[in-house]
Amino acid sequence: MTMIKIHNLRKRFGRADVVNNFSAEIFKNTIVGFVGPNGSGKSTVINLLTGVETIDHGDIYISDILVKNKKKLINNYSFNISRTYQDPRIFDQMSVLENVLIVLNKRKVLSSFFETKKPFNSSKVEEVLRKVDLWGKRSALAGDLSYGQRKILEFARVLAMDTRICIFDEPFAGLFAEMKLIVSELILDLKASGKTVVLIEHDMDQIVKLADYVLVMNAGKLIAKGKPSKILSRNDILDIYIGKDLHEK
Amino acid sequence: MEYLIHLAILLSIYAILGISLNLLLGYTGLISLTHASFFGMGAYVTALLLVHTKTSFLLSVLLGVILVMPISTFLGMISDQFNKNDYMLVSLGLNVIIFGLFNNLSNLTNGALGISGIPRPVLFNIDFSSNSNYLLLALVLLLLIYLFSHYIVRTSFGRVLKTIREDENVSKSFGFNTRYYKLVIFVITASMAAVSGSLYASYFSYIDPSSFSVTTSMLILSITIIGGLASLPGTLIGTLFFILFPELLRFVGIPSEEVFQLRQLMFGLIIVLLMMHRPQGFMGKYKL
Amino acid sequence: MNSILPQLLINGIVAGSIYTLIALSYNLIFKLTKFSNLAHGGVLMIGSYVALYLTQNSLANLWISGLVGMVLAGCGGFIIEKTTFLPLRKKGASSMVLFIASLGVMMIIQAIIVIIFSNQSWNLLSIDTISVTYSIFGGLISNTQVLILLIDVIAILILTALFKLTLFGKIVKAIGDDAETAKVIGIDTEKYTGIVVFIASSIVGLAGILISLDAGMEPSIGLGFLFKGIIASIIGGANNFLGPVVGAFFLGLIENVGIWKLRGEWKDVIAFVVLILYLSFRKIKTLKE
Amino acid sequence: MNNVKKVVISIVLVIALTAVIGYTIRNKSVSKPPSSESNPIVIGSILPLTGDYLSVYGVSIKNAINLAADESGANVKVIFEDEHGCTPADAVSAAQKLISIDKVKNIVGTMCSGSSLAILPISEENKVVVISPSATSKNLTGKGQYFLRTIASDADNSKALAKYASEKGYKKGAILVNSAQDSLVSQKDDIKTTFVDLGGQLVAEESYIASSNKDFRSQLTKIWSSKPDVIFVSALPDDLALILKQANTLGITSVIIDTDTSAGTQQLIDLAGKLSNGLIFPFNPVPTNKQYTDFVTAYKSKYGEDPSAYAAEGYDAMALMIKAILASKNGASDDVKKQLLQIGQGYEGASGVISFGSNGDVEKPINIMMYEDGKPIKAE
Repeated sequence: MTMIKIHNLRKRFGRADVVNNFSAEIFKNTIVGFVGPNGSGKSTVINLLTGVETIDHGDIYISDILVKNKKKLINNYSFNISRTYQDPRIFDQMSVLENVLIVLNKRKVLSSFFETKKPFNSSKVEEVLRKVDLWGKRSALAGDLSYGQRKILEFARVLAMDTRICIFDEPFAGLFAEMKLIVSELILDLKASGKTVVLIEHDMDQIVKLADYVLVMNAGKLIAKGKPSKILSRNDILDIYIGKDLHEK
Repeated sequence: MEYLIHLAILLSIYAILGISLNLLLGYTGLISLTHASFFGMGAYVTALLLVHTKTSFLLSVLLGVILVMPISTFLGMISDQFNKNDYMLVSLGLNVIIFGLFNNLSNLTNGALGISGIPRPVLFNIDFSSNSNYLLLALVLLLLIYLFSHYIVRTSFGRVLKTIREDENVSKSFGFNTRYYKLVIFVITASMAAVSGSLYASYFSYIDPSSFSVTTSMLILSITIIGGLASLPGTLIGTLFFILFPELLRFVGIPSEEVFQLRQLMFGLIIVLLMMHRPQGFMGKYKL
Repeated sequence: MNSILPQLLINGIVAGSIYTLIALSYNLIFKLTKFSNLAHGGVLMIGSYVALYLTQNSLANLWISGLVGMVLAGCGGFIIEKTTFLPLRKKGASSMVLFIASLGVMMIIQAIIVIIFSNQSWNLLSIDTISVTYSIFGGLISNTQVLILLIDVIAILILTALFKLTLFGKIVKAIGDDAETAKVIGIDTEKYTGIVVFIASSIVGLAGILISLDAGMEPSIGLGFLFKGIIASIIGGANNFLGPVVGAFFLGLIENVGIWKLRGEWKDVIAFVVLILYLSFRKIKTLKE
Repeated sequence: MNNVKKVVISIVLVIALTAVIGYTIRNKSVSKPPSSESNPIVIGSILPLTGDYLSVYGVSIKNAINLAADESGANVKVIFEDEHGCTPADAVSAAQKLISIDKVKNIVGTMCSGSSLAILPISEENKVVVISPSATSKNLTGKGQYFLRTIASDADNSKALAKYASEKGYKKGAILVNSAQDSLVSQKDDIKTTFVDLGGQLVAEESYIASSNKDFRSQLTKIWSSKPDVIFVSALPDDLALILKQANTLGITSVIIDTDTSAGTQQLIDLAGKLSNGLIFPFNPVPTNKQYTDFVTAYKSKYGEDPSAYAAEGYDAMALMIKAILASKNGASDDVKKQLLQIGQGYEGASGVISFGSNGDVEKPINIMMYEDGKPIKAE
């Protein structure tokens, strides 16, 4: 069953066709690797998917509902999507605990008005923060964390949101080895609990290890898709990625 | 002793204004210079009701709030569509416009002549004409508003406000209707300002448009920022500083008017120095 | 009943020419420093009060004291920029912190002026010099007003030439568009900002002098005129260079012609209603795209 | 977090310290002077010493008060408090401080009608005698048992001016008023109703807000388009001078009548010079009377500049206050009030002949003057 269907998507910034008629399907309960050199348009596709950018042309179906996002930002929550950003967008002048607690908040103004600090889900937050080993820093300001810790905090926030679709934009960047291990374990857990994961990453080892399926993008177009082991050994893919002369030697 | 009571009443009136603006600016990141207009609306409603009709003080305060709610909802919606810099200019504009209405609609507000003879309230057979009783009334209202604000800040509603301050788009993507949240807090803080307006009118027994001009909005802004953003006790310190300090100048021996000119010079200097070294204010937890 | 429209138009144009200088100079600084600088209103007054001091003690004739006023206003703006706003920017202060600091600077300048000159309102030309008036298409314009229009046109030409045609102008535009890349390719942005602040401050000082020549000056007027300048630069379209000029004349005309139907006490209200209407239309236009 | 606590505590300490030091200095100098004389008479004064254009007049009244105190020969101590540009809240703070800390029983002041109305509840409650040198609004009349004024309420001036205008046969009248100043607005209302009652026709009514803009040309253009015979202007001298200049550049030839007595001071002549020719205005002090000219020369010699508007009234208020206190038994307020009413009958003051009515208002002979190349002459 396809969880997300993208049909010849197009997006233009000024004169550059950052994404031109890009189509793809992402199947339910799989980990999809989304790879391609920098500036190939990966992040833009994800931004279009999560409503950060408006769609110039083309359609996106999320669990068979056509995404109509004339407004700039669709409400990801209502489409059961959560994501992280290449450069983590967390609430700097709020504590680590509050950064995660917010996603478990009541959404309606009136009900949030009567939900005081001691909500039931603080145990859920503790569980998530312990998993990513940030529980010790829970009262620290998010802005004071290191780059790696900020990445991990955003990752923890996606875990806490418990949405059907999770999109991670370079989750492994800036992490130490053992932290990478924890994150990859958690991603596998996500898949085990029925989630669909989209992973944008340059770290090929992680892609090969985690991804069931890979989409390769270059210059705004989808140039290859399939099993990671098969795809990533093809010369034409390596050419774009590591550059012709390097991998010839 | 009367003088200290008078100062305490003045402090609680401006503390209420400071706290309400802190909820708006310190917690939600909305820099609004319209606050003196809501302060004025509350004052004028109470003044007109107490002078021309027999309504009780509490009812006039309530009616002031009831009048301010729809107006602040409308103004909130207008000013909400703008980004940070335009928002501030639009809020300033709204203050100038409302000041113009206070001053020019003389058949309603008596214009520059102001409204005099506003009686002191008599509630539950306590006569509030003596300042010490009035101080109790003012402190009770300040306490209520302080606790209410303290409660708001502790709820999830308060937490959502802080996320709006930090990064509204991300907060939106989590499914929070941020426009609605901003509107609700704008109306709440406007109503608080109206309450302090009613207190002001009944205490001073005379009001005129000059006390609700843009300069008053800037005074409230300075109180909030110097006191400390996103810190309610900080606002109390800020009010203490801005209201007590000029009164202290009356005690300094030099009676010449230069001392009073120095007041504005000193305030300007303090604002600049604070922005240099402690932009979050004395006890603030949020840097602008 | 000869229609009063021509006279109102003349009054509007003269007011517009003064708003132009304020709007242009404000916009020049805003594009580089990216915050609403209230101290600019204070610098306006430095210009006019220096000129007053020189003429009052007959230290110089009108022209020289005008020039000295402009130059000192320029220095004033420059010093404020280097001692207050530059260190704040270096600390990474947000535009709101800079705005509040500029409010503080404005209060300081106003307080100093009131201590030295008191709150008395005055006019640079001793009031009883009967000014020669000419009548053009049905309205009267005094020689001081003609002088103001001339100075205004010259100032606009010089500024446009300086910022549109010269290399200096292009560099300033580059900094305005994207300060980071400008720094990357080796432009000393702070030096250029300093120069632009000096020029803009002397222009706003000139505006202060023209106000005190034409209508009258008082310490509490600086902020009011600055707001008009800010509104003019916004409604005129801040991105192109001559936008504020269009905005300024539009605002001057609306305010003065508006009095045909409304009373003068609504003047400030008109200006801000125009601002809010403009911003709302601009917002609706962007939403429609 | 602790350095924040340190900062806050140190600031609170500083504030407390200055308060204590200030308090002690103030008490030492006021209550227990070592000199053998009886305690000095303590008189409070609330005036706009800072803020906007009003402080020009506030400072000048302060000088006049000090002048009266020196000339009285009595041991008088005057405590000046600032009402920061006639804001009612500041006036009340000043009054509270004077009454409860300095234990003042007599106040010369507040300059504006609004702030006078604001301090009345406190001053009446504490039986403090208040004499205002410049609050002219008529809804102050009879409001305070201990409230007096050395300036005629402008209602009578405006009525006299309207009568003068209609007698001179001016049919079409126009109005230009500073709608941010309460006394000027009430003058405008009085002159408007009286002029229309006497058969005059009001052809234009224009206004401005003083501290925001000094360009009155468009309002004057609109007025001039209806070619009025007379323009009633309610403005203070510095705005009035600019109005005269701009009216001149617009070629306006209608007669200009200013409704405020402040037009009759040297300040206007200095500002407007020749342009003041033909300006008609109400004035109470008979310019030729000795007291006025002595006052102006004494003021000029002490302060090196001419007194601004309302200074003469301030001078008289202080002089009367001191005389009444000296005459009264140990300065009890009721007695001081009685003395004031007695002394203040036909009192030849610098601001004209003062005779207090029972309600504390003063009826002064109203002179309608006109400027003739810088000299005020009686307008016939």
